[in-house]
Amino acid sequence: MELNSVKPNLQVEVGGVRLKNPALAASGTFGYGEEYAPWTDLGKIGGIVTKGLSWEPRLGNPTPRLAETPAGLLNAIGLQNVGVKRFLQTKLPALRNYDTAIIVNIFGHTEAEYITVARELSLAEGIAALELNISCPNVTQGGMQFGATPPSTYQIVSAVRQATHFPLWVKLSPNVADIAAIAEAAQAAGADALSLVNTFLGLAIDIRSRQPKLANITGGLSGPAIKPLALRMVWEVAKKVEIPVVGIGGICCAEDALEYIIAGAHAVEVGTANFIDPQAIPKIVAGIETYLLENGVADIHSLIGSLKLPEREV
Amino acid sequence: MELNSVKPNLQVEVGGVRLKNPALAASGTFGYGEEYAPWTDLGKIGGIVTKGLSWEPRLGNPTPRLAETPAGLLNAIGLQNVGVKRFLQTKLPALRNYDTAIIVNIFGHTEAEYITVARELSLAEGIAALELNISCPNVTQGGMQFGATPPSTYQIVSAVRQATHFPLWVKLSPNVADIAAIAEAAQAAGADALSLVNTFLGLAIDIRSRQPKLANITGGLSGPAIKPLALRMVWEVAKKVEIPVVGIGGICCAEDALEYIIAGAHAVEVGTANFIDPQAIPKIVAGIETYLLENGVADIHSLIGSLKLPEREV
Amino acid sequence: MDMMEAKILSLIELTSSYFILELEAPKVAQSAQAGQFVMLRCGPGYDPLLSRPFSIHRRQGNRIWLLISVVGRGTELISLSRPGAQLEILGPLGKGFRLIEPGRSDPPAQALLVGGGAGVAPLLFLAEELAGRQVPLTVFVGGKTSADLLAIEEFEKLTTKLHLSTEDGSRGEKGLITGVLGDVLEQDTGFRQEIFSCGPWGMLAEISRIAEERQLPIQVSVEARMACGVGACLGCVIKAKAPEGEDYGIGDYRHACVCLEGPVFEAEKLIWN
Amino acid sequence: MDMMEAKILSLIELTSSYFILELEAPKVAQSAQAGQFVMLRCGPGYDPLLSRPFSIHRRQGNRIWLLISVVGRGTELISLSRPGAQLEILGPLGKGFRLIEPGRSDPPAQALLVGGGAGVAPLLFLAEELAGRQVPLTVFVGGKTSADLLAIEEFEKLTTKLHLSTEDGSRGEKGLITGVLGDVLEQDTGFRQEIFSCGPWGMLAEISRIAEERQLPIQVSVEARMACGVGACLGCVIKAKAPEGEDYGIGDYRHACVCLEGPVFEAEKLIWN
Ligand SMILES: Cc1cc2nc3c(=O)[nH]c(=O)nc-3n(C[C@H](O)[C@H](O)[C@H](O)COP(=O)(O)OP(=O)(O)OC[C@H]3O[C@@H](n4cnc5c(N)ncnc54)[C@H](O)[C@@H]3O)c2cc1C
Ligand SMILES: Cc1cc2nc3c(=O)[nH]c(=O)nc-3n(C[C@H](O)[C@H](O)[C@H](O)COP(=O)(O)OP(=O)(O)OC[C@H]3O[C@@H](n4cnc5c(N)ncnc54)[C@H](O)[C@@H]3O)c2cc1C
Ligand SMILES: Cc1cc2nc3c(=O)[nH]c(=O)nc-3n(C[C@H](O)[C@H](O)[C@H](O)COP(=O)(O)O)c2cc1C
Ligand SMILES: Cc1cc2nc3c(=O)[nH]c(=O)nc-3n(C[C@H](O)[C@H](O)[C@H](O)COP(=O)(O)O)c2cc1C
Ligand code: FES
Ligand code: FES
Repeated sequence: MELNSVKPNLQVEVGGVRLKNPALAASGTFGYGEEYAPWTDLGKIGGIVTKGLSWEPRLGNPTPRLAETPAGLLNAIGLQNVGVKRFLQTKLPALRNYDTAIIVNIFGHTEAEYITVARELSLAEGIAALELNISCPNVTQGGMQFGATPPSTYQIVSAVRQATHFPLWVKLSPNVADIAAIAEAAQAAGADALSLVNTFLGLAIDIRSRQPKLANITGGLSGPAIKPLALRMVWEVAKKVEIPVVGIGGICCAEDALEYIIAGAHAVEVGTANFIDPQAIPKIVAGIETYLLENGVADIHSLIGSLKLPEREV
Repeated sequence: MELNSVKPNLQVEVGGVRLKNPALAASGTFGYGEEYAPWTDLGKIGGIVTKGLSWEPRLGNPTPRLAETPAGLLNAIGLQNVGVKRFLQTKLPALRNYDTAIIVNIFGHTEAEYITVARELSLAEGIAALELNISCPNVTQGGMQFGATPPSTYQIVSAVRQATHFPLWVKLSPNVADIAAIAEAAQAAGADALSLVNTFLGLAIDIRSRQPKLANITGGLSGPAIKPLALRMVWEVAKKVEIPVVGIGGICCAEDALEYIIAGAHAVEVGTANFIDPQAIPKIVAGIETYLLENGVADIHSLIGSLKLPEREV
Repeated sequence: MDMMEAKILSLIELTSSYFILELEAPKVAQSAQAGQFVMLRCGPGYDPLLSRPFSIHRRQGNRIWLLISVVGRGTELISLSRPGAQLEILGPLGKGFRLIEPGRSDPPAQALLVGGGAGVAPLLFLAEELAGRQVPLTVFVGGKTSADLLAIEEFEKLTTKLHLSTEDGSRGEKGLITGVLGDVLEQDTGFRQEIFSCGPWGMLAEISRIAEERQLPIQVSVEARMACGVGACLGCVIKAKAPEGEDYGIGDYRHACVCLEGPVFEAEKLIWN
Repeated sequence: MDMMEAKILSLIELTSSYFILELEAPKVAQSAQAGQFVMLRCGPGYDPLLSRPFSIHRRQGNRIWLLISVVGRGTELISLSRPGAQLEILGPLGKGFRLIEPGRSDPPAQALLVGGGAGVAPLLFLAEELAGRQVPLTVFVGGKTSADLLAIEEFEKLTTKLHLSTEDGSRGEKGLITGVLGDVLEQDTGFRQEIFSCGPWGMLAEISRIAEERQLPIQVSVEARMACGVGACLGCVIKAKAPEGEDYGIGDYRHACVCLEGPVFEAEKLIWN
């Protein structure tokens, strides 16, 4: 292994956003950034995707909201958030102090709410992109149905596209049969990038009480358990679309992130792993850099989508 | 906890098959039964579902065929099997020596092949039921497409239904958006029971070679990692159909099996866990019995579908 | 302060279900306040996945002690670790107990510490801090059986006023510790009494009711299932009264993060029903 | 014989990447044959999920020894286990080496054992069995560096004919062990030579080629990724020549389970390209 002593390029551009490195914090797992400021160096993170934001503040679901599963975490937070007003007043200004890209994850119960949120945020400064959550499984009336079919995806993405000048990332649900078809619809509607995936719908039962372990009954599965499934979806989608894909699902270490990049992701978001180690993202960035150095890769772009397929025997 | 000293009833009837207990070995994870005979007491197992059988013997996929993931296993065996003729000559007679229900899992590349397999097996003795695999993700031309939509499911199940007098269990794929719709189609077409789920399509990449870890590129994910997803699907389907559901996915211990039963499964199949402990199934049966005793449940039927839903706050 | 490797210095089984873990964790030890907690990983591998929260039981120099009750897979795995090995730890986290400033009140203040089961964990740290400030202490320790009465010898070093109770009567008074507390409160001590408690939710609710009746200040350390421990996941929330003008709350309550606003709360700020 | 708890009697680090695990496993120890293997769970929890296959390195009384190379998460986790703890084990599994019956052939037979890296693991057990039968032994051990030459002292107790090689020349001859074997085979020993080998695929392929050239009988122990270890999952298959009339095979090869038909095969039955 020849060590190339020149620092490899880790910068990527994802749907109109220049990222200093390809490892971001995933929405809902990093609060509004400030929560992790005492525990990690936010300046080393490629970008922070903030907790899903709706127009009004939301209380979220009753508790319990969390249940651990083998190598996984079921959550049904129910999109508790401070609402756009307080986000702009207190959260965004605090976050702007850090040298990292700020991507604001948004959702609504109706198309009109999505549009209002996008419009209002578009007046603010310091936001690098909006990430449209059309895929959260935990709100009964919200999100889910928008991302369930290609036409409904096309509809909501077009509507928000017209409401904002910010780069628009669209976050897809894995709870579909053909994610590539949804991805193509989002692209056709003007998405600048695709984030995939959100959590997988799951259930856990407490056999003593015979009740679901979550007050919301079902929840979204995240963590290492889902990595092979999410990675397969990123690979399928990256082959089909022109716009960049941001890979999400179970990424805990540099090796995991590199799998996604090799499968075709331009960047990755790290979620549940932050809970296990607040320094997961800086460690991933360092690990990617080491890998590039050790493999003599000068620019991370040479790695994106570089998966070698075996010749099939007949 | 009051101990009821009367032995609780563990017998269930699943789609025309009387099982002495509700824990079966899942197809493809227990060979043709005989492989595990030196390592466990087959007579303690509710039933054995044999390796997926096609008309002709099949060599299966090239290697590597296995990749471990966090709490999961990706496999792409490619349905290697001995073919109907040799199954009837050597495998079935050996298996008949054990006091357990024999369910034969079958698949074909075409509807005609499914029918031929079902017809030929119907002439044999000692088979309790056929399990129709319309969901294997690892054969390019086979299985998958049959179970992908409700109409194609209806079509193949009706066709096989007419080809056999055996009870017909239909095994569903989780790689769909709405598994309950597929389940209803299978029921309408005459299925006697539904087995769910088969494996989830996944991918793993070796970052050193930048190749997929499986020669087949993608594979099917099984093991504890998928349990919350499969359990959610079993719950969704059991609510919708009249015929019994057999729960499959990540079951390793009695607690896991009980979660499925409480969610609505009449029986369960244990797959990957056999690899970790050949005695997993007898232990699960013993654990279910203990749970019933400790909770004063005289008959397992009182447990099936007994999930208590919380009253939702508004 | 960050996720750090803490070396296991000792692991002492108290009974089959409780053990004390001694860790070398200089940063935590030096900055911890009584009532704060740490998140501890159970071992390598992703199953179990999440870190587990534990109150700081004691600290001295560069070392901290945790008092751990074995209730499930995570605590069992931790109980199997090998002294000398490293465990990953994050902390100190959360808001600890507001301490009594001695001599600030008239009549002088007295601290009543009430713990149930492993709930005594943060109370020993608290008792040591208060004793250091010469605050008079009365300590109440309850449990199901005598095997659940923990840290008794340590408390005996700090106060002579120690009340014990067990549900089965195997040690101390038979019954719940809340009953014992009620009886003691009947007597007028001439002190301004302040209650500090940690234990199961039902016990805390009952003590809060007793305190409210007598208008005594009370701080409780509550538990919740946690993922992050730092306020990021919103998994650990509890219902708290919504302060006026606070638009985060909707209706008459809001969701407060136990890990960030707590685990120690003034009981009156929470919704107990 | 079933999945059983095996107690760790000792765990001895040989170098930073190899260690020897001594287990109390009466059933395995008593029925094992040289070349057979066991499946060993890495620890509690489901990550890593699968058991790992290891050849039986030695056995005595109720004990077995495994020689383990730390290459990934599973072997690392096993290396961290605590003596006194239990590990779950299944075995003995698979088909071992067909032993030489001394005195049955003329000229008399001589065994050539060729191991690379951790591939010597099953060869020590085999050497002890053959030595017990008075079969003359020549042993070849190769590795990348001197740190990869394992079990040398044990082999020295069984034979004076020990050939070593390292790729970096740090001990024994510089080069591959296959080269040394070739040289030795040039000399006529007057014995009927039979080869037994275990190591990386490339090494086995080369030795099989050498043996075929000279028409020497050769048995190899091969590796494959395994899930069940008993022939049920069909994950560990290898390409083998299809025997005539065998309808399981299609075309000119069939898939043989390494765990059930192997891990020891006669090299000529496998497809090497
Ligand atoms: C701030 C804080 C401080 C704590 N301090 C201590 C301490 O000092 N000593 C101590 O022994 N324990 C303490 N706990 C509780 C401890 O964190 C849990 O007992 C532990 O996480 C259980 O892990 P497990 O894997 O063994 O159990 P699991 O297998 O995760 O669960 C076992 C059972 O306990 C329930 N459970 C698990 N965690 C919680 C929880 N946080 N709240 C309610 N129910 C739960 C589960 O539903 C399940 O029924 C504290 C908890 C919090 C939030
Ligand atoms: C019959 C048999 C006997 C064996 N005997 C021994 C022995 O006595 N001593 C010993 O040290 N090892 C032995 N091995 C190999 C040993 O099983 C593997 O090294 C071990 O499973 C690796 O586990 P891990 O979790 O550390 O590595 P992983 O993290 O699973 O993998 C690390 C790397 O090794 C590769 N790898 C893992 N397992 C295999 C495999 N079976 N074949 C090829 N590549 C693999 C992976 O692709 C990866 O690149 C034997 C294998 C077999 C099949
Ligand atoms: C506690 C929690 C809260 C989440 N909240 C949101 C959210 O508000 N909006 C969103 O788009 N995704 C949300 N997610 C999904 C994550 O952003 C991410 O897509 C998912 O967790 C998979 O990544 P991981 O396996 O790395 O965690 C949440 C996930 C978790 C675990
Ligand atoms: C190695 C392997 C081979 C399998 N082969 C088959 C098969 O031939 N037919 C089938 O219907 N399912 C097959 N399956 C799927 C299992 O029967 C089961 O549905 C799946 O593994 C989920 O259960 P588990 O998590 O308990 O393993 C196979 C699974 C594995 C792991
Ligand atoms: S544990 Fe994550 S917010 Fe409290
Ligand atoms: S390891 Fe399962 S068949 Fe060989």
